[in-house]
Amino acid sequence: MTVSAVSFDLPRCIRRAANESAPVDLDALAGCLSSSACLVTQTTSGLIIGMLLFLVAVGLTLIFGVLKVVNFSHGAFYMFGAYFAMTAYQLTGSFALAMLAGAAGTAVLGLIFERVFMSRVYGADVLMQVLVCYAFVLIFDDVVRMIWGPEFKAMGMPAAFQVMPLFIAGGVVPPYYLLLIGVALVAAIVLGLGLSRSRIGKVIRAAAHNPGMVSALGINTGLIYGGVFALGGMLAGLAGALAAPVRSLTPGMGFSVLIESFIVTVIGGMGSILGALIGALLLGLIRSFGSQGFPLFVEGLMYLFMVIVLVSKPTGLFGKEAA
Amino acid sequence: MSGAVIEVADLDVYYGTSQILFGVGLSVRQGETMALLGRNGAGKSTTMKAIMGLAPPRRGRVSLRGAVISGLKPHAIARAGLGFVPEDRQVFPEHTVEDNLVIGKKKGPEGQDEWPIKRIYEVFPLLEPLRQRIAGRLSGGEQQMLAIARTLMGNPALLLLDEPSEGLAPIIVQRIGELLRQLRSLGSTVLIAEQNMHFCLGLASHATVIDKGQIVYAAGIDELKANEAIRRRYLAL
Amino acid sequence: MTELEAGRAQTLVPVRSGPALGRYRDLLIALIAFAVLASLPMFTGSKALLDFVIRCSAYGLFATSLNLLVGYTGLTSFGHGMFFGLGAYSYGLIMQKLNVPIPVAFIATLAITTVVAAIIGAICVRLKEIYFAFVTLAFQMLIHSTILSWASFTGGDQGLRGGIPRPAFLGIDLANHVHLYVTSCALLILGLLAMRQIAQSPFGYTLRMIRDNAARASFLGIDVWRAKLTVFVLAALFASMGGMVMALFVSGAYPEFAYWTISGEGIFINMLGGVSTFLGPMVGTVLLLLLNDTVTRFTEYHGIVLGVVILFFALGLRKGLLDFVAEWVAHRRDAGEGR
Amino acid sequence: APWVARAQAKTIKIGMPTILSGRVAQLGTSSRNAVMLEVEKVNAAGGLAGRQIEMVIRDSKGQPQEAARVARELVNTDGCELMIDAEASSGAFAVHEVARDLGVFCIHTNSETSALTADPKQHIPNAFRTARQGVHDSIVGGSYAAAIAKAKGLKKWATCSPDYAYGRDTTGEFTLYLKRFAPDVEIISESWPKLFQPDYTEVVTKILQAKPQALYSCLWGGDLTSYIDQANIYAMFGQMEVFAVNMADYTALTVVKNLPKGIHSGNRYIKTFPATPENAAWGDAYKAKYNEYPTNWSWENATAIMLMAEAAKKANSADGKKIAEVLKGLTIKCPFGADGTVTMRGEDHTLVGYAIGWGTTIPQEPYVPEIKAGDWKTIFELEAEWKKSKGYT
Amino acid sequence: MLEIRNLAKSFGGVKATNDVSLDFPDGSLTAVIGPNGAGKSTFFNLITGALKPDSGQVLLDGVDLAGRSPPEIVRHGIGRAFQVASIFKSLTVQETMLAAVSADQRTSAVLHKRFPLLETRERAEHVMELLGLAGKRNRTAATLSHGDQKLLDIALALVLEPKVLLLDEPTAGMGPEERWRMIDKVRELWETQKITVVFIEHDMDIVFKIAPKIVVLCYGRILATGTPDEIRNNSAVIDAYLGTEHAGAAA
Ligand SMILES: Nc1ncnc2c1ncn2[C@@H]1O[C@H](COP(=O)(O)OP(=O)(O)OP(=O)(O)O)[C@@H](O)[C@H]1O
Ligand SMILES: Nc1ncnc2c1ncn2[C@@H]1O[C@H](COP(=O)(O)OP(=O)(O)OP(=O)(O)O)[C@@H](O)[C@H]1O
Ligand SMILES: [Mg+2]
Ligand SMILES: [Mg+2]
Repeated sequence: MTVSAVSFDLPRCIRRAANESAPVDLDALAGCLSSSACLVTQTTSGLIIGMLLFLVAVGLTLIFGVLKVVNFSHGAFYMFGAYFAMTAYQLTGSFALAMLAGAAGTAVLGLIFERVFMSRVYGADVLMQVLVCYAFVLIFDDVVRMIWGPEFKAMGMPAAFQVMPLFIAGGVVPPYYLLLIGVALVAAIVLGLGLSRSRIGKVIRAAAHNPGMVSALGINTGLIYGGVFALGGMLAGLAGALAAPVRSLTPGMGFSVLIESFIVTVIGGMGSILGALIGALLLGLIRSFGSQGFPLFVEGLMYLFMVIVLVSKPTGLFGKEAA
Repeated sequence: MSGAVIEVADLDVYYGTSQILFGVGLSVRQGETMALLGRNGAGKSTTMKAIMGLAPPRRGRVSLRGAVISGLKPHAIARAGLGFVPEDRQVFPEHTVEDNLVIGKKKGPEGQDEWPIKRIYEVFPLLEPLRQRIAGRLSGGEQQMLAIARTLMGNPALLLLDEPSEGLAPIIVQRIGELLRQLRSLGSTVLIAEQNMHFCLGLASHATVIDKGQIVYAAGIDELKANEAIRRRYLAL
Repeated sequence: MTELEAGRAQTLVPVRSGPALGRYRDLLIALIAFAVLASLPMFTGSKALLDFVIRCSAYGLFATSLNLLVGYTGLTSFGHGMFFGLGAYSYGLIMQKLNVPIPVAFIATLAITTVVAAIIGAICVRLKEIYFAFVTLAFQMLIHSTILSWASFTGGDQGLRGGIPRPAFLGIDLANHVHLYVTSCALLILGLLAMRQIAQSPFGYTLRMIRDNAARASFLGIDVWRAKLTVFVLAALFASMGGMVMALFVSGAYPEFAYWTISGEGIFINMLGGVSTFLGPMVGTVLLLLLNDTVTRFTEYHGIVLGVVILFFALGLRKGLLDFVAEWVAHRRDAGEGR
Repeated sequence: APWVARAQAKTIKIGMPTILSGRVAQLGTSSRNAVMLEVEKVNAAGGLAGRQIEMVIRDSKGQPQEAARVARELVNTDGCELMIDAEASSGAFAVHEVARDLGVFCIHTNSETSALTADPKQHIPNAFRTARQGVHDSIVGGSYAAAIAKAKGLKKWATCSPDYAYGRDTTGEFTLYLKRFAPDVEIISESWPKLFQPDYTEVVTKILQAKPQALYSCLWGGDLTSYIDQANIYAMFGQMEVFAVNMADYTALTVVKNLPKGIHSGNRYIKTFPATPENAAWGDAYKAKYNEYPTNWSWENATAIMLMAEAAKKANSADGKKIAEVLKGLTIKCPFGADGTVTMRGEDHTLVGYAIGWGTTIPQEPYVPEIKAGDWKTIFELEAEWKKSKGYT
Repeated sequence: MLEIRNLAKSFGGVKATNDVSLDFPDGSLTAVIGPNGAGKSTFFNLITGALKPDSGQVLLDGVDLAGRSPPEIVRHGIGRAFQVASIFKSLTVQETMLAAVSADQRTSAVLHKRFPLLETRERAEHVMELLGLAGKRNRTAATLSHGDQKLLDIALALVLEPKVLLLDEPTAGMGPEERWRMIDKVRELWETQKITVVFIEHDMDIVFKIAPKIVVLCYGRILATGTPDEIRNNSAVIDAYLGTEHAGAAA
């Protein structure tokens, strides 16, 4: 145990001293870093955590990038995605349909949410928008409670994925997570290229800055906004659907995911797809290696990391200074 | 009035609770270059924004070749053939120059595509070397050129130009003047608000004078030049 | 320009009415308000009403201080609640561990808040807009995690247990409900008066300039960073005061006081009441607490009810209640003058 | 009209702040359900010393300051004379302060934190606890686990518990007693996921890396089911013995889709333990009425009403002070008692004698077919020792 | 005296200011002209601290200000107005002026008194009168027309009573009348207050009429300096900037 490690987490030390157990476990971390099996496994688990986080966060960053809306209701879309998927799975027994239901259902929800509600507060104070989102967090949680009940639920892992995990280069990877990583990567590539290369991507980013001018150039901004929200909602919903087999479903489940997604988008730079990807992966790695070295301070590590990033780069890793 | 490309009648426009335009009416015919003149704060920009649907009028009507367009969303109005260059330029600051142009790209109302990017660079040679530059970091004048070029990319049938010469070097102003004259000779219709009288009077075929939100005078350009009273009173010339 | 700003201009007290006058007027209003509040126990035996006012004091101080940042300076903090929590905990811990008179703990807490806010602020105020919002949030979560993990000192997730002592001081016995009530009112009125003075001082106008156009302000010779830091610390002090009132009320301190939901509620209160009027946050506080207390009596689906009410404000009025009223009055006046 | 006034005078209001919204709403709801079930019975039998009970149940959202406010409001505005505090730990401490301030009779039904009643500093004459006490659980769990450890030679243990007071204390006490009964056990890895953490991947892989022979966890509810689902796809349950104290609760048992066989768990509420007709009948009645099984919180709240009713009968009064007097040391018949009775211990106002035991899971009803009951004599001995070590006695 | 020594600034590959050295004696009036993108605004930004120069010196009365922060530079007496009006949207004209005076009098951090401080009034009033903004004193800045916003921006610079005043296209967006009123004001100020004025301008009528000395920038370098007549007839300037209309005898 080094001196810096002790001062790093003083409160824990005091508490743990009573229980005679180490606040930081640098030996474990060092042990893990020097064992290739551990290194591979923890890296892949970081990747897994990161990729799912990315799917949620990318919608958030997209919506912020385009509409400058800090979408506090994003977690609710994740929640709805999970519930839709679970219900569809129970009704049809088909995993594919469940994923579709999660994604499509939330896309529609996103569209309605934007067109009917959010679109009315674009001119107003930014915080007014946050408020509308917040209202929907409250409403959505209660709606889920009314429809599905207050108890937590589980969707269950489809039989096809109830198989032994794969051993890749000494690390352990469940096949289900391979699927998850694949989906997230595809989303990252499609979105990343789509937004930077295509005209529609450029238009979307321009509409973010100056909707009046964009519409004066003959572009239907309402359509774009609705579309972006639907896309963002869909990504969150898809993430929720993909998470449903391995996470418990409960009203308010979107909340913790939302907070982590915010950390990811802020670290990566609000509005940057690449940033969201890198941010999510970094966070995943912090979690997976942090749990080795600082089992009691993983959460704190994430916030600390966020502060450090923002202090050294005030707009996140890939964020642009507002012009 | 028959033959009018755009006809504005009885516009009342408010910002919040204060009324800015009072029954403004004007019309521009095919091929005309109409100058909208008036002092600072007279309501020129507001008139243009009202026509574009950016400051929706509370009363009155705007029609384009007989079809009412007031009440439409700005994008629908733009698609109907109006192209607008705002006074404060409003380039997309995080995009490159070329991206700005690409975003402005659209076919004209009759499907015409007269402004390929190549032609834009011919008309604005200064923009060509700046293609990959971030628009927000351009100089004021460079941004002004970009704003005009971007609107031309949309092949408008009617151009609304709000102070296009502001902040431009004389040599560029001269070039834009030539461009507008060229457009006119091609039959384009232009409504232009200007403070640079020298530039404007040399360009326009007709003029409408607005003061305190009301139209006070409308005539051919030569008539205006001859009418010293009006020039003194409203244009300080 | 948004309508909001247009409206604000009209609701400003014309400069002509004279600064000194404004000050005496505020003082008078404060005195009357205090007199009314303080005499309330003489007319009603309802302890619940007094409880309600005490909670309004705590949240009102907090929300109004947040408005110094959000409304006046344009600094949206998502982590202002950390100072509410800091106030509650510092005060509670000092009282529990050190056995000092209440005013001493009070002042010591303010001193601690100043130091902590200055350090955190120095880092945060360099950042802009949404990043500022989130870095404050991160600090709040760090403080929250610290409270949770330093269980031997703070009681961890179960909070400061065993009650906070309330020894009498100069005949004021805060264990007595009415004394506690009057003290809370006094703190609220004093706090509001002080914040009002800040808002109407030259510094208050410096803040408005920074909100509108920080770059331009710096070309007038204003040290933007310093001004932001100053208001950050000042706002933290009043938030901390709110936290202390809360700790006095519940005779404890809980990690929830430092959780980001408190900051969220603060923002929410501000938006409900209005950020362009000084008393907006106060109105929002009363509104939210009233809403919360009544709705929870009747349904456990208060989320839906609250959500719909928020939507009414956000989509219907598009501004806080007091802002809306102020504008409406201004329009009426304008219309009257026009005739 | 006079008869109305008389009828009102006869009813007695019992206030109950609990958590009806948010992540643990299910538990609050199940508390309310159980209370209502018992209150109906009491009212049908004539009420509390002749006064009909009217429950006033409010949501605290799980926030301590709300719990405190609601508790005050229940007494000050709604005129509740008695209180059932169905809050989780920090809320319970907040309500405890209100009870201290206002002197109202109060039974804490859900907070398992030992200190709430064990610590004499917390003690007030008007507050009691029917919730199971953490240290009891740990003693039973520790001795059960130690026996298996010795039998199967499980020396290398890992723990994985939520990072908050309940998780830390329970885990600490469990390992304390585990090591006491099986001294050669060694804890080789600890994981402390956050409460309500959605993703346990890094925790699962960390445990797999450590290669323990057994794992202890006091995760509960949705966190536990998530954890099981996520550990399952890493095939973790085949690689070690798992001791999850909160598994044998219907909220978890009925939800997990692929419940692994052979997880060791303490009982929470399960209608087959104690295996008495009374207990089964109670569970079935609850299920019949609410179409779901009771939770751990359910029986704790039901017990509170049972105790109040019995005490009021003995005291022949519904007055809180008198009930409190009688309640000290009171033993009543109760479906949840290890021997058919439970006792409110007089010295520290905490419930003892309730059914407590451990068993292993199967994936279908009755889920935990055999439960080995804990021995209350041992519990009392070790609890006394524990109290001394904490300086409580 | 303001002396610029070897000032340089580049953005990526673009040398926006390329080794510029110039003297602006006390009480001088100089116009800076040049094609769009020549580096005129950048030149001002370097002097006022909005940008940090890569190298070079900005000496005001012998004190090197290069690289210092805007507030510091303002306090040394270099005030500026912006090409695009930079104002405080939600303040009224009068509040803007009063707050600016407060800033100049170092009372902008005062907490214990009410705004506005008595001693700020006279100066604010004076400048509002001077620029004809007095009638609009209670208008919120955002509701002013384009031209009035520019006036307000300049008023902000003037009210600080700077030693050196830098105006970036002060008349852009103004009508002919306001334009001349504005420029007359500037000249009057220059004459009465004996301040050093440097202004960027694209209106050649104005430049040639009032500026005794003209500096022409082009691609970050000084293309020419001289009197109006010299500039008007400089063929390089005609090619790069003036075009045929304003050239030579045209005026
Ligand atoms: N957003 C706004 N809110 C309120 N009033 C406004 C707003 N924008 C402009 N005005 C007012 O409307 C009137 C007309 O303004 P407008 O911009 O149309 O004038 P203009 O003729 O274009 O002037 P300029 O030549 O200065 O550009 C002015 O009195 C101005 O103060
Ligand atoms: N922050 C910046 N980043 C990158 N390039 C910049 C930046 N600021 C200015 N430039 C570039 O430097 C050059 C000089 O710009 P500047 O604004 O100084 O021109 P100017 O002479 O003021 O032109 P105008 O008369 O059109 O306002 C331009 O090519 C511009 O694109
Ligand atoms: Mg205009
Ligand atoms: Mg410039």
